[in-house]
Amino acid sequence: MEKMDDNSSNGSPEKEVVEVESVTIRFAGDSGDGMQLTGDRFTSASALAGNDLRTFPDFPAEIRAPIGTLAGVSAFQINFSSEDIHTPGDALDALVAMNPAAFKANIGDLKRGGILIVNTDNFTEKNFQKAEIDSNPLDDEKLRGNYQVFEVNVTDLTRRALEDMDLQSNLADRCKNFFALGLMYWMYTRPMEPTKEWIKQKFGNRSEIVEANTRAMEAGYHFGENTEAMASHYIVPEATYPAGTYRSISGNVAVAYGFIAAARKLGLTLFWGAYPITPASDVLHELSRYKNFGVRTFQAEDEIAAVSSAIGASYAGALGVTCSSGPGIALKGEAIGLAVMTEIPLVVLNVQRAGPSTGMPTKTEQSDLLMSMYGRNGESPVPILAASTPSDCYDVAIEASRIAVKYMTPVMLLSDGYLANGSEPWLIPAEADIPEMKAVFREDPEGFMPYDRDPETLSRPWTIPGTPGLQHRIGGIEKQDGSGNISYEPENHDHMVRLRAEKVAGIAKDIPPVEVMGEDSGKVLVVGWGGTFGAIAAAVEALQARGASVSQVHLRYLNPFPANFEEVMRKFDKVLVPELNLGQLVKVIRSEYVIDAISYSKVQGKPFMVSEHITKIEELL
Amino acid sequence: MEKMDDNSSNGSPEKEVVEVESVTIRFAGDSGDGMQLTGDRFTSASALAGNDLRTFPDFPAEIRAPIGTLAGVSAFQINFSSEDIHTPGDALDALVAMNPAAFKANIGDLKRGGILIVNTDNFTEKNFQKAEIDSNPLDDEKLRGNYQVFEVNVTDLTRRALEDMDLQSNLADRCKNFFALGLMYWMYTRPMEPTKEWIKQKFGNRSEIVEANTRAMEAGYHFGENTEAMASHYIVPEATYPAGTYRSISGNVAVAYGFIAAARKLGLTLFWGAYPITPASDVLHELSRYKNFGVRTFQAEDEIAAVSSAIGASYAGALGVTCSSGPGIALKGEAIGLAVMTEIPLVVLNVQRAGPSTGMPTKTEQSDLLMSMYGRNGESPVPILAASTPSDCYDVAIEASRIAVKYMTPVMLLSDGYLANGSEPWLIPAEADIPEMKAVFREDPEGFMPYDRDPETLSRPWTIPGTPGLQHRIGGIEKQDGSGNISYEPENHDHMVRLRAEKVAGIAKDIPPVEVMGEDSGKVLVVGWGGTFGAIAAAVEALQARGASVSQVHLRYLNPFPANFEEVMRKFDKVLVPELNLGQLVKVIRSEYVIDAISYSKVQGKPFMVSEHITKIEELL
Amino acid sequence: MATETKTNGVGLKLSRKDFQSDQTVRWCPGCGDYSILAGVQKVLPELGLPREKYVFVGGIGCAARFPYYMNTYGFHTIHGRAPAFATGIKVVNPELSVWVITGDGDALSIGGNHLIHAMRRNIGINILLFNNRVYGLTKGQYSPTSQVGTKTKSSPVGSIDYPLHPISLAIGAECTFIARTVDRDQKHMAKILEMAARHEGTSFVEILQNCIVFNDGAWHQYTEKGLKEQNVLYLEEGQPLVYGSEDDRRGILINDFKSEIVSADSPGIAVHREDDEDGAYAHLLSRIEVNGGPMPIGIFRNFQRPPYEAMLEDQVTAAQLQKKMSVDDLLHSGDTWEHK
Amino acid sequence: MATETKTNGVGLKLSRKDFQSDQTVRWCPGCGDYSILAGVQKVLPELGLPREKYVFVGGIGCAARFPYYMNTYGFHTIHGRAPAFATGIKVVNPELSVWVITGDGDALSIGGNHLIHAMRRNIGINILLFNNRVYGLTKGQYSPTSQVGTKTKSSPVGSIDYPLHPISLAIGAECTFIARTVDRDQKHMAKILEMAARHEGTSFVEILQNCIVFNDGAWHQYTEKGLKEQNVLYLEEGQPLVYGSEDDRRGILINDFKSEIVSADSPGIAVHREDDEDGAYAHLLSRIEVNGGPMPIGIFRNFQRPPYEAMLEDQVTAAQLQKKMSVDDLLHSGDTWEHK
Ligand SMILES: Cc1ncc(C[n+]2csc(CCOP(=O)(O)OP(=O)(O)O)c2C)c(N)n1
Ligand SMILES: Cc1ncc(C[n+]2csc(CCOP(=O)(O)OP(=O)(O)O)c2C)c(N)n1
Ligand code: SF4
Ligand code: SF4
Ligand SMILES: [Mg+2]
Ligand SMILES: [Mg+2]
Repeated sequence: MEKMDDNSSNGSPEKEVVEVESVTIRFAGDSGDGMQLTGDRFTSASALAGNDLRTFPDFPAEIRAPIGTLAGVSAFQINFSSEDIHTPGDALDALVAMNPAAFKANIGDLKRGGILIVNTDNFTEKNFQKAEIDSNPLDDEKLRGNYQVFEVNVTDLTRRALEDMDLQSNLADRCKNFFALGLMYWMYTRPMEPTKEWIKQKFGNRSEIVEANTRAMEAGYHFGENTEAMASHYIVPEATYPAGTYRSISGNVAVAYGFIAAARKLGLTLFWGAYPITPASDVLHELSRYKNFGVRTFQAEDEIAAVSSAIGASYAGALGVTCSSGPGIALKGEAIGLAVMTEIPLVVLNVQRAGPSTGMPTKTEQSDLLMSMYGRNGESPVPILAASTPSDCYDVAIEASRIAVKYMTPVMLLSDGYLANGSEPWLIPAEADIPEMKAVFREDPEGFMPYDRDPETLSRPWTIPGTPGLQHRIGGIEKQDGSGNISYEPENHDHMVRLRAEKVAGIAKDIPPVEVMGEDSGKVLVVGWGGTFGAIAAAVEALQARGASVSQVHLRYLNPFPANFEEVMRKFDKVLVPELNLGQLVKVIRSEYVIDAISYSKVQGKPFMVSEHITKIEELL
Repeated sequence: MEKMDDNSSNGSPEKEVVEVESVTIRFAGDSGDGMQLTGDRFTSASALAGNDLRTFPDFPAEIRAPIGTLAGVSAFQINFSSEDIHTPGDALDALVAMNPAAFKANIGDLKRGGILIVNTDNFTEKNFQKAEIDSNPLDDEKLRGNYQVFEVNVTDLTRRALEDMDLQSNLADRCKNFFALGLMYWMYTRPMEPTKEWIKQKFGNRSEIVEANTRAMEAGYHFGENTEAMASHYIVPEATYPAGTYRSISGNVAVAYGFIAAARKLGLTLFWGAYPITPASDVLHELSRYKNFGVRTFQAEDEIAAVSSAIGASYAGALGVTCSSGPGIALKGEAIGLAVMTEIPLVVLNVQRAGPSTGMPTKTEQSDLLMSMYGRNGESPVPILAASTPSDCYDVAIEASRIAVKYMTPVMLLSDGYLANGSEPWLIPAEADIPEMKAVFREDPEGFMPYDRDPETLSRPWTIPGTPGLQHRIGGIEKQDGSGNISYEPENHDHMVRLRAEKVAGIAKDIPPVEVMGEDSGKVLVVGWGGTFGAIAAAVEALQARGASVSQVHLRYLNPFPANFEEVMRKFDKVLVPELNLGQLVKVIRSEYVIDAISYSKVQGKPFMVSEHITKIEELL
Repeated sequence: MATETKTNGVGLKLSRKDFQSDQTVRWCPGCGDYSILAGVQKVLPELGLPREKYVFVGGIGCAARFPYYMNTYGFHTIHGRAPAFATGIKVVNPELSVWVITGDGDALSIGGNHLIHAMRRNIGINILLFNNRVYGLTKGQYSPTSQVGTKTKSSPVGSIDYPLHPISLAIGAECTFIARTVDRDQKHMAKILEMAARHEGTSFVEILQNCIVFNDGAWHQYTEKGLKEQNVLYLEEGQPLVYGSEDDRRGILINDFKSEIVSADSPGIAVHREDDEDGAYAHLLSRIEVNGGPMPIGIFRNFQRPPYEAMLEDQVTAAQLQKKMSVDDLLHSGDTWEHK
Repeated sequence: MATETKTNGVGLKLSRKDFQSDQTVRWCPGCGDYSILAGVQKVLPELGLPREKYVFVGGIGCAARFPYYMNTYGFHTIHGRAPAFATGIKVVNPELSVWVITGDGDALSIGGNHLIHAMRRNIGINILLFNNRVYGLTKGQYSPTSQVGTKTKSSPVGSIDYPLHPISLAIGAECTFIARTVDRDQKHMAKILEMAARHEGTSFVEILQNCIVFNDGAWHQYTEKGLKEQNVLYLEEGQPLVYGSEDDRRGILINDFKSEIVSADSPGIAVHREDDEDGAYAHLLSRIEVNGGPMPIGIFRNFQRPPYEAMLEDQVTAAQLQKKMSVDDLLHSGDTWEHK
């Protein structure tokens, strides 16, 4: 393929349109290049085009790493399809690389024969150095053999498109992502209108920016249309969806909505005690916008104050929630133990990231399960739930709130960086669909005892300050069952330790059994939890389609396990547990059931690929 | 038996002396009654008498709970014997109860036919009320049927003995514990001389106190000698001991000595970062007295500062140790994760107490094992060691230091309230016996890389500030192996996570295999860890003596397990794991080896009794 | 704040006894905590709130067990974090009268950060710091208020940590009500506690408290007859800074940011004012005793600014008026599309 | 402290470049942190210590990554705890020159307690607080130094938390050296850093730093030509408190614990003195800007008292002289007995 410039592209736009089922593309550039925004817009356009889709934003830990370096590469991946899909895709059909660093960091994920679009204006000696590349990779003939390479002078073309606007060149250059977006819209036959609307709304008060971005996008689109180099483009038909109204949702927004919905349903004020930390901060940001729902967000001085204030809030009759990520959760253990002892409702949301220690803050991982189980002194059992997709974050937030309030217990809720920032289309549920639940405050002084128990749930009464006649005192010292008075009596302690465990274990009766996706017996059962759902499901479905004897169970409840879990596992020859850690769930399964479950572990700060699961499962079949 | 007063006791001291093998006695009274001191003195006298012995002090959480109440009862138990013993004893041969509350709280532990000595002066209506007793229990005929009851007006007799001394009555009354001590010295034929010496040394500058206490003790002794009511007394012959110099040692003192010894051996300054907490504070107190060994104790503002300062100290080339108990350890998780990531030597000593939350601070428990394993975000493996007897605390402190320094890793060291305060005779080891170990600071700039590894230990070089030419930077973000530079590279992270796990797992090659006490195959293997050692050993030995097929393994290393552990377990039909928690070690064994080990759990804030183990093991035989 | 005492709508006048719980008090006999408990139990009936509106929040320590002994709502939490728990409680229900009871270790050692953050936010809670200059509950280590050279179990040759001075720190953290009183002076305590309770925003009272077991006599100069007359400087709004026994009255002269002790009839004796928003004067007062002068007790500083919870309520109310939304509205916000 | 720069015994004069590490600096282009880095790298060669004697300790935050860029020993620790790590380092090796680099969130939010405890102990470390009034690394939430009403992602309708003022707090915590400087004023910064480094005990320097991405212009009044002349008050020992442009010189009059802005030629303008051990004057200075006056930069307070590590060394040395012991002696201390 020849080097192109825009003069060469006067041909008529009579181009072949190829229909395809699924496409995975990735925009990659410097942190300052606006790749996340570009990806978001492409996602929105694809949603409106009726595709099923999943996204995977991936950005650096630095606010603005040095321009042009590998550390500064920011990428956004989207998989869109006319069929049901579960993941943002494994290998890429198309890669847009805005500079050499983005090229270098991402080229390995492009399929053979895939489309590579590079912004040649950035392929300069200086940038090769920054990207630690010896020579211009575009000069490498092998590249052209492996991929469909389109060299586009994006910066220059964008500048030209805006030439007559008299903008600072710096501003013109900042529109080049819209050029790339326009080009991809043409490539995948998406309408530009909704994005134009969005640009207007977003930059409404700065008309020159509206115009510049719009023009840049159109220039990109028309470039695709006109350049001879691009002979064909693609269309991904609408997916068949259950009827209804949809939106795109990320895990962090979904979880925020879930807590608002739960608090409404319960008739409680939502109190959110949090200290900022990546990747959990966005939940705080989202919720701080909903004071109109009575939400009180409290940006605490640290994570310990955050959890303590949330416990105080619940004690006073609110739905107290605290949210953080790994290192911040580690700090909360002591206070969570107090909530266990005083039996106060609390949800602790952990948006997990790669550890240990500071680790890789913007990268995903599932390595806090065992800390959730055991990261407190003494015997301090808590229910643990995990979300499996971005939209599932909404449902688990509601369910965690239900359990916390019904059982007067802290609940650990696990999300992760992948779910938090990834998005998918969501058939918007109705408020009326929220499961039944209620918060009851004890008000009757007759026979009141703070540690009196509901015989069914083993829960104690929630009795909030301000209630006349029910003054009482609680605390973290062991207490007599019933009266709640301090007690150092040996038998009472034994009784209470077992009772607290029993209360949590008893939740198994109140949660749905695990559902087997596929045959309910066979060779391999793949057991997963959390954000690995999509990739496992895609792999299992693919193998099932080929007739393999493999089924899937995905756990929402990690403590207690659903009542039928053991029985389900015993019907398979092998149990495989893929996790983005060194094998944490598998440890619990093995110890609980003495089943020789097999761990499949990946700890790279990024999600599994579907193909990895397929390979692993095939090994066991 | 008749109510006695001292006038009745003019008879000649021609009393029967009965030789017995082992005796367990308990002094119980109000917190203000000086029972701990009494117990300590009796212990010392018994040690000098050449008995083997174990002690168990048990005191309330309050500094001074209201006088006469159950909450205020303080007790001290000692088992002394002419044979090897392992525990402070199960049921009591003799109980001294200084008031009704002490009577009520302890009478249940007295053997049928055992000796009960009560201070009748305190058996008043008011004290019955405080102890929540309806009527005078001494009036109950059954009592006399079950025990040898001696009613002694201790307070009155003490006052009379000091009558001519013109003391404030308050001071005279405070000597009544010495009367009780004297009586028990007579009862068990112990010489008073060493205690007289001790009184002189202790109260040397207040001669009236010296005289009052001495006289009170003599009065008690002579009361025993003279009263007709006490027809016989006992002698426990010397035990046969390996030759050498002995002392009595408690776990908290032993552990302090162990760290001093380790630091000396390593040629390092011992830095102790701690924040006071029961039952760990005494280690800080002990060490703060040894500035002459160069020990730097730092009473930090909280537990996080304590561990952080200790990590800073190790970073700068000291042996950094931090010490706390459950709730305080929970706070240290995040910082320990940093030590894992930066691979800095650190020992974290946890003197466990009953949890969760504040729990029962003065009571013992083993419920922090899983927190030690998993109480940190991300995959952050650390070696874990546990002490099994008070004197063993010395050895494990040395061993933990050795591992921390050799493998550049934080080490969790578990003790508990029972070991911390309990004591036993100790054949004093020599400094020359300390195992070989050394601390090497990297000084050679040639080819220096901060994460270069020793191929055998996988340990990185310890390179301390001040070393010319080796300036480098470390931190909690994931790092490239070798260079130690920040790296977000997926494969590197996976490599590093596994490498850190492998480094810790590799310690298995450097520790002794587990030793089986008894036959190395059979019906039941009892696997224990920590402070349960003595009771399990006593039970297993007793059953072995009766020919039962039972053996014992007691683990010092809980992570990694010794290399032969699985093999050893597989040679038994059943593996029983007794623990003072809900079954924490058993969880790890089951998940590690998929062995259906059986948990035997007691969570009462107090140690197992030998008889409990015997019953449980017999069930399985 | 309601001014009439109501329980279930029935007006009734409460007494000290009404605020005593059924729990046996477990402090050492002779501990200064007893008098503070009595003082609080005597003041609350004067405040006109029913019992159920009070919440006492303790951290961990001898002092922090205080909530058990009050017939109100009580929460014995964890070490050092009581101000954070209290913040959550107050934010959720600003009508409650929330009291934090804390010791010098609980408040200033492990809990120092929560203390200063509660103060700077001006959250409407009352913080009583029982300062006995020692860790009582853990049996007698030196604390952040112990003087240099204090010999304890953990400092056998004397502590080397310079102490924190709670009042100076509170000024640095911009607390809006700062006072000091003494366990042994019930009348003074009552007055201060009442003022503290009525203050909107954070009120902070350091109470000099005797730990009879581990630090007996730490404040004897200021509590014992014959000594206190010479050593206590009562701060009274609008009154000159004078103190001392009848025959040896002295006064404080302030000049160029230094205080000086002079005879009470010297000219220019400083006159006390509580409304010192800048805090420099109050800060100087807090150093008088540190420099070997008398111990000022009373209100160091007292000024108004809107408390945190009130500003939060305002924001919530404004948002609710401005934009009513259902959960359905929320879920449908942003871009949506239809599938048929 | 050694005054000659030695590495492996070879005397050599170091330059700024010698203190630059091989790591790519990863702050945003235009971030104020760059100038502070340059400032520090320029000052260290003046101090006469070899590179290996320096340890830079960071918490977490943009600022706290500073240690990576220094060719010295560096430890990037965890959020808020840097002063505690630094304390351990200094205690073990008092010969090291230990620097804590921290941000307003790291130092004052999560780390407030360690900060005040380091200060009150007077541990011999240098603490540089880069105050940009925002959480930079976590992308722009308001911080404990943000002014009320600050709109950020976590405070969309404006923050309601009153800010902490680092200098006021440091006075409350009795820090012995307290100063403020500005990222954009290299000359002033150099002077202050050198003084801080030479101070024994804790030295604390607040550096006004611009976060170009999340809080651009927070300090423009004090850094931009044309503005700073009017708004910065330079504190100089023995010099009157005057500031302002040539044609509008003003001065600070202090009267009865209140400051007032008057024309520079008015009588009675206050004269600066660093040696304010009581702290009331320094405290008042720290309020001038809060009350809408100019921003004082320079040394607020500077006095001597023995640092923690020195007192500890003294105790250790005394103990070692007094009672030499072997481990064998230790193990045999107390009651022992023999078995044959
Ligand atoms: C996390 C944690 N660390 C340490 C302790 C142990 N502890 C309990 S109270 C206390 C200090 C008490 O001192 P202070 O606050 O002055 O109260 P006082 O007992 O003197 O009234 C300490 C260190 C604890 N309970 N929890
Ligand atoms: C325990 C913990 N909590 C929260 C975070 C997230 N976090 C990192 S830096 C930071 C605040 C940074 O603000 P500041 O100290 O002002 O530094 P700046 O980035 O502005 O220089 C936060 C909240 C963390 N890394 N660790
Ligand atoms: S130890 Fe001290 S503070 Fe605690 S209850 Fe006893 S006297 Fe009071
Ligand atoms: S976010 Fe702000 S403080 Fe952080 S590097 Fe960028 S400009 Fe500097
Ligand atoms: Mg105290
Ligand atoms: Mg900042």
